[in-house]
Amino acid sequence: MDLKEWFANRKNRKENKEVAKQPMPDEEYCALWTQCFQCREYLYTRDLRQNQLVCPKCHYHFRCGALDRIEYTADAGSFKEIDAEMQSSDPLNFIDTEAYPRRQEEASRKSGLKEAVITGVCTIGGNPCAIGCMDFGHFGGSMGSVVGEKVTRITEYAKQNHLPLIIVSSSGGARMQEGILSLMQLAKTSSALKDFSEAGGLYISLLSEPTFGGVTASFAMLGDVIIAEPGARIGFAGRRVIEQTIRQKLPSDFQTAEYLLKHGQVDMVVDRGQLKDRLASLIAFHARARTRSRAQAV
Amino acid sequence: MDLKEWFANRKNRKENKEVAKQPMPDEEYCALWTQCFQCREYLYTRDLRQNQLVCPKCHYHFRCGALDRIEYTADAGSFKEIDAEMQSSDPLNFIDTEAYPRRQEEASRKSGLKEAVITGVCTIGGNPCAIGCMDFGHFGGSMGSVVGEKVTRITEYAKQNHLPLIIVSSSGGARMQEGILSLMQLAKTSSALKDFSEAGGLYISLLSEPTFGGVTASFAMLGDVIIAEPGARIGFAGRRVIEQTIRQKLPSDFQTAEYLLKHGQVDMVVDRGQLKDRLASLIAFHARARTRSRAQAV
Amino acid sequence: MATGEKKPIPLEFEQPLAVLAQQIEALEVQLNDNPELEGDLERMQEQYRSLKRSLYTNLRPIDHLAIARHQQRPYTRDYLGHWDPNWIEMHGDRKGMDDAAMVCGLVQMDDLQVIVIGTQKGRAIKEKQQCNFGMPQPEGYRKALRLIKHAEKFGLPIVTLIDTPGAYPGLSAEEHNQAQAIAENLFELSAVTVPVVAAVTGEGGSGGALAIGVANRIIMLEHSVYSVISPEGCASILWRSNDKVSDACQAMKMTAREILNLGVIDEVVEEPLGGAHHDYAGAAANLKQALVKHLKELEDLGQKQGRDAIRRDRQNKFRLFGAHG
Amino acid sequence: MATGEKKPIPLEFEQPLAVLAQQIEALEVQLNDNPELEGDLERMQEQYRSLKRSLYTNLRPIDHLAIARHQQRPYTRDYLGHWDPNWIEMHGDRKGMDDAAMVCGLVQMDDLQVIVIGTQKGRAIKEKQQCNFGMPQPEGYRKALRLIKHAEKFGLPIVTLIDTPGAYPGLSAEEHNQAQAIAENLFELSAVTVPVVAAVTGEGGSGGALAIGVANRIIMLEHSVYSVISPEGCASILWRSNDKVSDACQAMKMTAREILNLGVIDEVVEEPLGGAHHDYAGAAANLKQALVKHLKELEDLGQKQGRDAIRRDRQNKFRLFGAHG
Ligand SMILES: [Zn+2]
Ligand SMILES: [Zn+2]
Repeated sequence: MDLKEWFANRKNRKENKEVAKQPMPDEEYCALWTQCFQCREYLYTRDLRQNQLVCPKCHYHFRCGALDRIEYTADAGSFKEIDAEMQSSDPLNFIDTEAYPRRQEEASRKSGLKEAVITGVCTIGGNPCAIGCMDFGHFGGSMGSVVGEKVTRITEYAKQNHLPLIIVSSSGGARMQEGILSLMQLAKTSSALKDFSEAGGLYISLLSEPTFGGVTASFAMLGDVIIAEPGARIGFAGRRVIEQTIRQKLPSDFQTAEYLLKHGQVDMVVDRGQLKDRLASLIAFHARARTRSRAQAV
Repeated sequence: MDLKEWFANRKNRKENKEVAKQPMPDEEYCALWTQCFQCREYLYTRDLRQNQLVCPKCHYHFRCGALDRIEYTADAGSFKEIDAEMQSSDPLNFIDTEAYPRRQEEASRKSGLKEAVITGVCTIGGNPCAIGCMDFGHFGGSMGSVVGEKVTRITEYAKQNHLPLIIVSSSGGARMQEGILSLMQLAKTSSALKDFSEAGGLYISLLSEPTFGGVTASFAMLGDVIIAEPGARIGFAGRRVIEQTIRQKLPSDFQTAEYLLKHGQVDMVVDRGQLKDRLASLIAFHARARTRSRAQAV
Repeated sequence: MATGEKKPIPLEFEQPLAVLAQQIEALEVQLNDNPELEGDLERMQEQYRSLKRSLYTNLRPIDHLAIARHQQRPYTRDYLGHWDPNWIEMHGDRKGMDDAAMVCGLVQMDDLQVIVIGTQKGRAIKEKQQCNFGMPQPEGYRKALRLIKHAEKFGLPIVTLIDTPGAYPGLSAEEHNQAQAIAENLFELSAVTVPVVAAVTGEGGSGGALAIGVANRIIMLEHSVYSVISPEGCASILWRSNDKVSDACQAMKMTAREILNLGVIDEVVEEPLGGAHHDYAGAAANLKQALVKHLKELEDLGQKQGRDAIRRDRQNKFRLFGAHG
Repeated sequence: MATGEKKPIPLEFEQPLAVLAQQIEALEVQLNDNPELEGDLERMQEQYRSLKRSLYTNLRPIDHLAIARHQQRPYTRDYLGHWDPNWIEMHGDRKGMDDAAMVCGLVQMDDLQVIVIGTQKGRAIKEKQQCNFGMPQPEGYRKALRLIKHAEKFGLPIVTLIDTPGAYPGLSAEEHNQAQAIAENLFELSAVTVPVVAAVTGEGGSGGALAIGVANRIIMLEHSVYSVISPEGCASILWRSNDKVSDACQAMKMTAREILNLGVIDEVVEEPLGGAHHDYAGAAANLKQALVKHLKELEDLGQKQGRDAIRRDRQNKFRLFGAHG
């Protein structure tokens, strides 16, 4: 939710001080070479991308955009986007130091996306499913009306078409510029997921770096199966807000995927390299069970 | 579950050391005078009984047997017992230092009861209900097959007759002498309560001094509303077992009704003097709601 | 003029009014000895009333915020005491904690039996701390969920009272999965088949407020606010300045009237002049009247179209929230 | 003779056998140089086999207890590894803890997709401590309940593996309402409409075992035990002596065969000679065969009479437990 904080934290984050001799550039990978955020190694960008944006040296999982995620997760060529054209309006006529529509344009220019989530259908290891992938690179992955609407629609689509649903979260939280309407998206998406769940649908939630605020406090935490990516930071409140509130230092691994696993909040932490197979296994397992149990439904 | 322990604990229990000048007799109230277990005052037994076995000086709630409980709780003359004659058999031919049937006879002679629970129907403040009252004075309130069966039957009776159900627990746990069959009573009673609950029945569980082991770990903790009596000790494992396991001292109010309230385990702690009114209010509240909502049931 | 439990402490923007009130008081003291001052007194009282009216009809968003956060503002326990002195409190999540920041009870409202679930900020210092200043922990939301399920089982309508800066941001709150606790309440509350009416009585702070706010009808007290993030948080992120709280209040459209205009809530409930803390009984009566009206309408809906219609009504309402092209 | 992962450590009552085994080993070493010893060796081996058979057909209850508690006895993770090397573990209660003493996973057993829920004692010292020596905390039972609900939602049969001294008796366990956690599992597990088969693989200790033991079919490994209280606890309470553990074992009728005779369980599953720790693969195969057989019978029941018949079957089974006049 607190984007500024997120950026502040990112700078302070567990830097490998011994290796860190070079000044640190932004995490965005540049044209040819990318410096690893964790081990500070310079990596050939093409190799890094072929390794699904996981550092081959130290295993650091780089942030993964929606299009990259679909490429790494869906069977090649199987993805078909839904609601591709949906765009935000400006219901509050919101202006801070700049008007909201201008900020939206900027966000799109930077990300190449219309909104912070891409939804559609695809197959994973041959298993058809509905999928939504958030992109932190667009407006900090914040959830306004469009993100809420697209997540709701893909959930409804999955329900109508008896498809398993996968949502990959990556978000700073709700989008302030749409005020109370952003907040209502938490309830809208959760309500759609309730209907989906009652219809027996399988929902796998993948939490990726970073997932905070309103997204965590709604659809991201409602998976029948919740998977987190290694090292991803996931939480409700931001680290700084908590430190200010409780006036004590937090554990260094606080709000990491591994910390969440230890505290019973996620089912498993899965390496990006194994993710596709794991998703395929989970979907197939539940689909086979469904076929068997259908025979005895009353 | 651990009766020996219970007796051991009772001796060590928060004695009011300053007042305790007299040697402490057993807690059983004798013919004319009864010494308060907490403030050590000698009380005229008739007065104590008129005050529902609550010390008029220090408010200590004496252990309350099943018949006394019914007298204090049910409308006068309204109680009709069910399954009054049911008695244990000896499925294991259990012998320790004495045979189980002999122990049963002893228990009945001491308590004047056939088993550690009395069940039946009554009205409370004019509200009809099914009720079961355990008696710690009979075989330490232990749950064997008969206690399990009677609790199950009164639950089924309440379901069939659309009555609210009240169970007053007071038990050291499962009865060892019936071995695995005693353990199975935890599941039997819980299963009956599940059916009762699905049928929309209201179950109020009253936890009284003491409630431990298998009774706590089954029907006692399954109330829609859970009430505890002041000062009553309630838990799963006994205090001594826990101290031996974790090798640290426990808080002095550990496993008291008030401690459970603080830890979110009971809805309320209610003085015995207010109990009847509170039960009547709770039953009437839910009954009125049911009448209203019936009109719109689909 | 009826008052709350104690003499209302004036807010900053009320200073002119407070000054005038002091002058009137001084004049009243002199009145016994100088009956000729009665005319002056009446003029000043008229002046006071007119200033007060004008002050409260031209409030800025940040003024509403100040009233919503007023330390004497009535809290959940105050309303419950006025509505039903015999209400029965239900404690605990059954799993280790009784969060004082979330109050739940069985309450008689006119002829309706209702489950009330409300946040509680705490009044005295110690109580404030116990209540985390009205910020519930995951255990508080789970206690609420327990009572939500109780309501569903017994067909009891649910009233929620919202006055919270938000869910508690703490170490154990994160460890115990604050996000999941909120999400699960959204999930479950969306689908109960009993009427749910939510009232924002003070601050409606973000997901921590919404967690008990998924209702068929949402109403707000006149001076209450409801927002996706605190105005302080918004100002610090978007303006990178703590001085821009007033701008943030304005930009976010967080007052009751603005949110009514956005179509998110169903009614703005009038407060006693000066705010609810000037007259607890009056505020409680207004709020109760509005709640009971909505509850009865929803009960009618259930009687005519069945309990599932109540659920659909709520889900349809939230389905429509959002603005997109 | 197949073995477990490591050479089995002999129990006290196995000492004569161990002595004989050592002599055989010594003889084997000499065999190369002295081929004439072959006859002796064969005689001793025959003696060994016959002693072993007689030893294991005349076990006292306390001997079964010793085998059931053997430090090399296969645990839930061992069985899962043998049944489905690709089983997927599901962690956590979603509310703050992942109790290592309770293992849950999605497991393929032959052509069946199954949810397995089992206690885990831990093997190395550190793991033992993490697992509280197989004593789950309330959070462990709540994790199990989460997976029970998952199974119910997706129509997945449930297999439970029970090997626990009991629920953990600790401060935080009581604070987090151990009793309620167990009771809620009994309540919910009694009513799921998917097949549930429980196997006692080691110690079935009291309510902490039953909390995942409310099943349509209950089976026990040959040397496992199941009791309402630990024999040590029973001896100390009834005999007021720690020397009477063997008497307590005998009096409580806690061995698999005795409990079968009491009508509480449905089958005793044979273990490899000497106990499951002599042959993990063999024990896993026997257990799986029995489990799958029961699961398929229950699946048949569901196909013929509907899922509710599976629930009724389980509830009827438990309804009949008890003996009274
Ligand atoms: Zn690296
Ligand atoms: Zn006294």
